[in-house]
Amino acid sequence: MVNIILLYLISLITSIVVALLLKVPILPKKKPIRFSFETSIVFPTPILALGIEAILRNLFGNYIYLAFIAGLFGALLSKYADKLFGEV
Amino acid sequence: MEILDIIKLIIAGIICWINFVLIDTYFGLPEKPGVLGAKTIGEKIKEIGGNLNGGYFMGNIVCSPDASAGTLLASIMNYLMGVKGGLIAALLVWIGNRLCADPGYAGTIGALTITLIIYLLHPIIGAKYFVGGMILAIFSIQGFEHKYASILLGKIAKKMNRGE
Amino acid sequence: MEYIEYLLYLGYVLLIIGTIGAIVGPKSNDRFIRLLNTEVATFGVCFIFLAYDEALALMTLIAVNAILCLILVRAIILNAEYEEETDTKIK
Amino acid sequence: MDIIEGVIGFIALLMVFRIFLTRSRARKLLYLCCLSFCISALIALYVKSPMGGIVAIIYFISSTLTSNAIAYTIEQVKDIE
Amino acid sequence: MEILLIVSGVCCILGGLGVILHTNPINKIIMLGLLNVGLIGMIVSSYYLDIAIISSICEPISTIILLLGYMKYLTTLKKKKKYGRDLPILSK
Repeated sequence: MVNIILLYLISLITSIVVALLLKVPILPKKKPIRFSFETSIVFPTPILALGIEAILRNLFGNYIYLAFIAGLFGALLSKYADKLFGEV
Repeated sequence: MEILDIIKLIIAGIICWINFVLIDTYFGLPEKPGVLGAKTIGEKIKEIGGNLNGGYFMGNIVCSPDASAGTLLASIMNYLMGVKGGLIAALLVWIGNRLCADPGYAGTIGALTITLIIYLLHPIIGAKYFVGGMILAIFSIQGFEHKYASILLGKIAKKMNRGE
Repeated sequence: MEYIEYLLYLGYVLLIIGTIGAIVGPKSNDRFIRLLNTEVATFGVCFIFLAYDEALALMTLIAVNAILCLILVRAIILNAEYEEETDTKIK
Repeated sequence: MDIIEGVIGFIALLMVFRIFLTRSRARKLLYLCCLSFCISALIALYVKSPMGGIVAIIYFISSTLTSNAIAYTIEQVKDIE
Repeated sequence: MEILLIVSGVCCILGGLGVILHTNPINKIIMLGLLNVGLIGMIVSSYYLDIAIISSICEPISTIILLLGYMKYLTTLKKKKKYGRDLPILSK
């Protein structure tokens, strides 16, 4: 049980670190945060990282390096979400 | 045995109803229609005597997947795959929100909160009852009676200072 | 076993309803409404494919149905634009 | 006959009849959205594997896209008529 | 008897009848969506999950094509009715 929580934490931390490297803003700049389409470190990055990590763990089993890969993908997806889904 | 199931179902329905109405109202669904289609439904609900903000709330539920969709899909994935299913559902709901031109806050937060609730209530009420409870909740808002549901939603929106 | 028969009868019923509706349905002289009525027959064929477990045929029919609708709708729109000349000739 | 599937099936049947009977298009959309909720839950309860969950999610998002497009068209057509 | 089977069967029959009986094209398209729901329910009840995914992806595509076609069809009809027989000279 502890192993699973450890995996989640690893993917969370790597996604936050990579997102900081990619200069993703911590909080979206447009003021009514609930209507803004900008991705930020607080909102989509951890959720994407945990989701991708859960998928990878479900497909390939509990490995440490999968958590790192999931964190990386989570940060990349949240950084380039506007190009992927179209800027509104 | 049947009575126990029905009681669990109703309790899960009330929990789901409270969960997704509060999250949707907090994330500003009744304020303005997210998509052009929600305005039509809002005006139509106002025509038959309901509240405009409640109508925008129901229009936003129809047009873009929000906390109600997140709650339902997270409880489905929790029933099928346990806690990690809820996280996968949150990811897929975020992608679905982005496809429907919606910032995605409501759906994802709804999915995470219902995953937390199911994880806490695990031995007492199973995840299967939350699926049925969510259907009862959405039926009470969209399927049963539109006029009074939108008036109720308008009151809740006003109380949380989201609706004018 | 009766599950397969239900599918088959459902496919036949939808086919019959679709064809009759396309020919003598209400307001079916309008081209766009007639196109929508023929869609019901397409779904009837889908049910019959499902009854005979034709997985690949069902998949291709559903995929081609989208493109078929595109072509037919384009034809109806272009016809609606240039229809005005034919009326004057007939008169 | 499980009580949950019975309740969901009853609500789904009620929605199908209400879609067929109501006159105004916007309320048909609301009932269609509720029906889509019910069918997605039924699919997930019928196919008990994770693949069934994925099918339910994809079906639900595509149904929301459909009703979104219909609501947008109703808005556009209202100006023309 | 499986609940999904009963619901999608009733949904197909009512959807098919609805497409024929309703006169307004948008009502017809809503009933077509209902018919598609019944089809997907039947496909899932016979455990063809990949066909269900493809069918549920193709459903919004065909509905959007029909809706866009209907909007364009309506505008051309309205434009023709506004000008009647004698089109403005520029476009003749």
